[in-house]
Amino acid sequence: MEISRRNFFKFGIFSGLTSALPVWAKKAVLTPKEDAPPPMGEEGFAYTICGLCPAGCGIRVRKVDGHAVGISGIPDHPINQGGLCPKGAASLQELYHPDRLRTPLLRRGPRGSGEWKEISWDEALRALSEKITRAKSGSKIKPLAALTRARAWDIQGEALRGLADSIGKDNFFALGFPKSEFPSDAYERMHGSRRVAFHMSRAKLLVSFGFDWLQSYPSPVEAQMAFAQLRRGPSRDRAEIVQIEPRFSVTAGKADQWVPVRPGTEGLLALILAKQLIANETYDKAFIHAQSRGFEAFKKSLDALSLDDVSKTTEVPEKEIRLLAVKLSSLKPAAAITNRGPLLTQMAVHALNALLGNIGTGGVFSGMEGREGFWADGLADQSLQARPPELLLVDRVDPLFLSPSGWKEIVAKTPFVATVSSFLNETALSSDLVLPCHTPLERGHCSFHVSANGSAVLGAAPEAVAPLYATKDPGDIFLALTRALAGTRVPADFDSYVMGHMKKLRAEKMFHESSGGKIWREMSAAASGKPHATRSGKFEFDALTDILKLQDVKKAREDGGFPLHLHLYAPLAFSFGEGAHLPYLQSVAGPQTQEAWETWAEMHPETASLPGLSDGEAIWVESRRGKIKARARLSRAAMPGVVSLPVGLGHAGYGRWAKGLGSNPLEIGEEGTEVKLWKA
Amino acid sequence: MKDLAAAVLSLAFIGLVWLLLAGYQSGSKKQPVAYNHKKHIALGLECAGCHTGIADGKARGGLPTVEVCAACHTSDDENPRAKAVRDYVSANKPIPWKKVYNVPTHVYFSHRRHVGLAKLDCALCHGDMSKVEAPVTRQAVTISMARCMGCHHRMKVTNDCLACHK
Amino acid sequence: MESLTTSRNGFLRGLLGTLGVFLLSGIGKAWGTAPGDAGHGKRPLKPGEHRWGMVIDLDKCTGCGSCVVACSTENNLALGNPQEAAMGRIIRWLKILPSQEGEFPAPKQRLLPMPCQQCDTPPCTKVCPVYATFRNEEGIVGQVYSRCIGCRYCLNACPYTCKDFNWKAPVWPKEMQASFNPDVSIRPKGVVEKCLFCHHRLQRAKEEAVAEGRPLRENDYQPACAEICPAKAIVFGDLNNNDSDAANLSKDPRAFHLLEELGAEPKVTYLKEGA
Amino acid sequence: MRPRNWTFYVQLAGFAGFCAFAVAANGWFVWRAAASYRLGDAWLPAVVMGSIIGPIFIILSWIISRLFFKIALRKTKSGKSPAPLEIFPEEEVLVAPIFEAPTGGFLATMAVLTCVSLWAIFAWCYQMYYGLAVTGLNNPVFWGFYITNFVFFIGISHAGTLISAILRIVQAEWRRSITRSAEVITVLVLVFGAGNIILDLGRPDRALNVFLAGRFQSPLMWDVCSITTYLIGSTLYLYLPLIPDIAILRDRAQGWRKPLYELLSLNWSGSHEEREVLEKCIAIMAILVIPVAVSVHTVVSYVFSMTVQPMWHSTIFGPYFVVGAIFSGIAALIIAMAVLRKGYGLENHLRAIHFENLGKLLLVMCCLWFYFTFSEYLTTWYGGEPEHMVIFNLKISGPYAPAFWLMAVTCFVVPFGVLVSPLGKTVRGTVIASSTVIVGMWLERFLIVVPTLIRPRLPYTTGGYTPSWVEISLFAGCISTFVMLYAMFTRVFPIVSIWEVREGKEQAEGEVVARIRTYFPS
Repeated sequence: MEISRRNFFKFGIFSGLTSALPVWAKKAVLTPKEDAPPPMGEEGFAYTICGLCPAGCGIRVRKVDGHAVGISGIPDHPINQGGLCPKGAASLQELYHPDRLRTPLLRRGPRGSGEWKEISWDEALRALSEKITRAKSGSKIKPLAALTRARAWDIQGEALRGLADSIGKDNFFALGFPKSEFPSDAYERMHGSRRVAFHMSRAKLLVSFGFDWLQSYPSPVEAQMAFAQLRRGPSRDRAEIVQIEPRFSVTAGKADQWVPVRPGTEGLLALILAKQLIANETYDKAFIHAQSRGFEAFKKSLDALSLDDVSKTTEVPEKEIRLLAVKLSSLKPAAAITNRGPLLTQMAVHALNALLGNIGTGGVFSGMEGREGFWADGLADQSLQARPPELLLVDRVDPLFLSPSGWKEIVAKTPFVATVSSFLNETALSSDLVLPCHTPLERGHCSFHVSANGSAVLGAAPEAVAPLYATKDPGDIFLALTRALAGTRVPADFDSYVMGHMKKLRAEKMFHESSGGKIWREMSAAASGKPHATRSGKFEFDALTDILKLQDVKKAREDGGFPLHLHLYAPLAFSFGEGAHLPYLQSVAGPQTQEAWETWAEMHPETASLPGLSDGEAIWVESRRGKIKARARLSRAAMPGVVSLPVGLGHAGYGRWAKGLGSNPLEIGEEGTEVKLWKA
Repeated sequence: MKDLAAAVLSLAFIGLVWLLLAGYQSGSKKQPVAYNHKKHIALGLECAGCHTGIADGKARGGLPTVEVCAACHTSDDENPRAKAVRDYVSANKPIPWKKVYNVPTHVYFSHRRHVGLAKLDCALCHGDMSKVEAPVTRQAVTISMARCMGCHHRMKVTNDCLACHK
Repeated sequence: MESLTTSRNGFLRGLLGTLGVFLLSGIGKAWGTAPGDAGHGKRPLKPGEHRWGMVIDLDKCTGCGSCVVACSTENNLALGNPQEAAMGRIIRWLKILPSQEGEFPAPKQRLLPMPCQQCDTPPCTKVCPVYATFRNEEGIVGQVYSRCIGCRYCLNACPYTCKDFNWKAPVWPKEMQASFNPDVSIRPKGVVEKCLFCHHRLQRAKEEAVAEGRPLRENDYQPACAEICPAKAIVFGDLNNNDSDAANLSKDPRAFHLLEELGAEPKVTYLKEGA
Repeated sequence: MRPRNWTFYVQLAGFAGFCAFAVAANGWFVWRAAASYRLGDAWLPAVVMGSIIGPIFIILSWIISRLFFKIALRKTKSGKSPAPLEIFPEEEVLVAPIFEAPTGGFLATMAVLTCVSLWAIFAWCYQMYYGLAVTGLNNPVFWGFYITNFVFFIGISHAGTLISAILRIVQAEWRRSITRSAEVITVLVLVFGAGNIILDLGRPDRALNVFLAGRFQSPLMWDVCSITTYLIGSTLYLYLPLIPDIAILRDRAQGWRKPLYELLSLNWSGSHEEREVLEKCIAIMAILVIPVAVSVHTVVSYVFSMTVQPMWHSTIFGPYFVVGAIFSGIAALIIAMAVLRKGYGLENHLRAIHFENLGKLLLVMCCLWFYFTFSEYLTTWYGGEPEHMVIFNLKISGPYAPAFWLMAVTCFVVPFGVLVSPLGKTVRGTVIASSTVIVGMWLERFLIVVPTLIRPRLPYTTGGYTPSWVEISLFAGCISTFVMLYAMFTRVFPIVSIWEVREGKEQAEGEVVARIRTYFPS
């Protein structure tokens, strides 16, 4: 309103002085410039798949004049039914992030110095293919190792696997975030295959062992939808949720019962619960008799465990363990879930599911069709540490951040490291060549995903927004490299490669042609049926029994000057360890601490054992491997003796909002490491 | 001593007056092509003919694109005064019209709602352009909040602040 | 905004009656209608008029924060940085409010999404000296950014502390300005801003309804938070329309309002967690 | 009739201008009431305030018309210029600061004060450019230093009018030499009170929206109106007794002072009729300005008590703030008088008895203030409402405990102790008491504004407030500019009212004796 500015000067208090101000002062000081309004040109929607995590939700991008200005879920898409998780809602910020990489970068100074030379795409690809051919002709058995993000099958992964296969064998690895993955190691040893689907909303009782599934589930939206179904699903009564975890997490807060347990001892608790079920004869005898093997050996191996030993180690009162065993057997169907933690925990929890007998058609666990995804087999860093490759190609994953202990060594020993990434993250910083790739909204999608209601879905969608900079689709990069190395067997460009693959999938009748909206097709074989693919066709306890014999389960922890236990978790905003580079996600990172924007350490006031430590003070958290800085957040609800730190912060790069913010607890240890605190 | 005070006072006064005038939306804009509304309207052209997309709210009250002019001003039209527009048409370069009516960024105004749906006559807000011969340099009728609210009040349409302030 | 029929009668009756009667009735009427709004005091809204309200089911809500991010993207909220976070100056129209009770080993926690409660007698519009904040005819508490003088009285008067203030001009990198939602203006420095129930979406819905010559349907108009909630915990609708989900759920036995005893009559209803 | 020289035209313009302003003000109230009525907003507050403040302006313009017609246009008998008014030898010390050159010390302090003021102006432009982010304010502590200073300065402004008006009505003869120094404090400090509101605004360039779109439902509007009225009223109340003194100065001044004094003295000749008119006007103003002053600080307290925030929303705030205002006002007056006494050697006029009497008033207000504070905190504590108790504990035992107990000491313990003891009779004693009271009262305002905002009702985890350099320099700037303006005033006008003291010496005894006789049965 023009009036107010002019009149202010007319009656202004020190009109003599300010009226002599030059024009710029008037403009700059008082009136923010009203820049020209954005042209309200044509407006429309683009439909695509969200690529920020393996879930594969369907997103609808609102575009005005070619800019993406709004984002929401596709209402009838089977995976997310219109909803989105915070990362999906913030994907516009990744697309228009100011610190995105725009041209290929060749390292100039020493590694990690951050001095780059901007080179053209041809130069970059030519240099890389020369390096690969020279590595191939070299003496080493493993010339190239390709590392990608653990996720469901997608076309870009397929192109990278094609490139890796054309150069050598078993040089294709995946790196995931174990805390946000299903216990696929247990599935493999007990069912013979990883392809096991879990239908959370069918459970009447859900017991989670150390798995903060509301915040770090493999498909975050599915977790939120399933929770709503469990609590207020139509035509069913309210399910009960028990959370067994060292930290009073968001899931523990929403659960009906929180069982605090010492970090790393969830598996032990599962075993003693199994023993109780067997002792009370309340396990599903039909399933054990008909569809399982090695039960008797497993039962005998449990004899060594005693209730009060386990109760002392896990710090869970005996009475509560007994009550939990009764509850497990009374509320049917009960499900026990965990994430991809230690192997013993995974198998113990899954053995519990076998005892509860809800595996198979219609049960809570069932088989799953569709293409095998790219899952980390957990051996990548050991095998590569033993024999580091000539050349390491890293595709959109940040090993130096996610598991610094193993990968720092591998990267150091690898002569040439090339990274495909949209941002300059830790791995890109210490690599020799960085190839900027499209962000998910600029990429074409063709990928398999499993939805909560058990139907597997093929998502196939064109790019939502035209690429902003001279970046390339990761699939394009890998195809170009394969073409340069392995001659002409590969199609001319990436789009025809995608079309070719779609034709092949259609030929294998993998999906119904007609079903699905614009961008997805229902898989023909729904996720159902018995998941057992073992040689005996049955559920096998043997692997678990063998491990039980080896480990002396009851050894108490020795103190050694580090009295406290470290507990790590990934808040939903930084799920899979990614997301710190988006400011809107920083705001929802710690719902309990509200606008943290830094690494906070949750603990009980007595735990701190630092005289006079007050809430909000800066502290050092130190383990045998190093120390990091954090802000103490004292809460009487926290479990004494446990220090909980969020994973996802503490980047050395990754854009202006993540760089130098907070610290990365993965550098000083993992779940259950002993730490001590002192004031900063 | 006295003249110093007088100097300071007069300086302050002049500064004040200049500031008041500087605050005005002064200055007229110079159009690249001397377009004569009167002549074209006399030929029977409608507003929406050149200002395309008004009724369905496409462009924000779009200024005519060069294709619209090209429809009539083809190369074989010799009228000397229309030479300027012919250059643009032949070069197929968009004509850089200077916008005179700028909706402020904090105001929501939809031509579709007013022209497309409410079927209001363009002259209601933009004044009777059929009498304007000279190229447009200033708003024929200055559009102000009071004017919009007055019309809304007369037409018994909502005067809720949120209707226009976004 | 039609003027007040009742207060005019009160005024006329007052004039005709004795000065005493006039003072008593006049003061009662005018001051009575005063608190809370510009427009509609206590009189029932005319049929056909909407009264937008929201129901948040805390038993379904998981505190994931999608609503916070969707609201920020939709309304071009300031990005924020660590310094602002330390000072508590980050502008989020919808915040997740954490509250914990009890101690280890059986604590209780509630994560409550906190938009503006769009009160029917808002304590904030009562105190605005320049008419910048008000309750409009459809029950949404508006905020006009071009008139607000930044005195921040409404921020102090609001018992829910759910309004925000622009302490400095928003800083937007040039690249990110491409993702601005053109329907929502960028607030300048020094003004108060608040959740308007995504009023620009109501404008669009009304325009579509008028273009198609039909009345406004139930979920033509959904704010960004209700649209994106993965657990479908946020239900939005017209409280005047009895068969809308929002109206029914707001009468659910589990329903409660925040700080009900203060008489602000918020239109955001929460459903208690639990059976 | 009077020669039509330039002073006449300027005075005519001044008179016409004020009448126009008075009419415009009434018109404005009607316009705002109509606007509110048309929008269905609360229209009665506008009518109520209009019906109070409108007539006040009419009365003020009537008084100015009396001045203009009865004094400015007084018929001079046949061209004989009136005899120049003389200044008695003992009054030389009063006019010394005006006619003699300023001493080195004075100029030094002026220089220092100017630097502080310029630094404050820089700080304000800095804040205008970068926005309020440069201050310590944040969510949820939206108000802090500026609003505390606003209440503090408005509080001090009660020194003048209330004390000098009451003493004038009560005909306490000892008021004669201190009324003007009190009234000058009021006028000058009011400017900084209202100024702090402008400092606090997020968009000061839109400050005029308050007049263009004023809405009387908001207590801030009540503030704006009552403070403006009080400013105009107390300026006039300062000017009226000043006229005879300016006339005395006019007959001796040279250089730039001569035209100024001629203009302001409304060619006062000291005749009997003129004196009668002036006495009547001053009497009316004295009666008029007291309710306005009381209303100002009540309305300032309404800004807080009208909200529902804990420890703001309480009925005691009205009188509590007025008592606090008078309390800090008297303290400010005592300090100012002590500085003037020392600076200009006015021991003969500002005598120990003045300090003693003001000390007694200060003691009364100190007890009254303690009574109000005690009853407010007792009520809050005894009631024990959770939200209130959170704020209560913040002050009594929380982070604000030191400030709270310092306030208790400086506002009650020290002043009460000093004023009750014989020390309280001396100038030094009352000055010590007053300076602690000033500090204490600033703390009291701070402890009313900030703690309530630190802990909102809902469990937000943010909330903490430390003022930044911008806020502190603007506070220092306000004080330094006030002292500078006050010193400049003493250089242009006599700080002690010459004619009132003279009148007091001549007729006071007779009048007082007559009056005393009426007290007892004849």
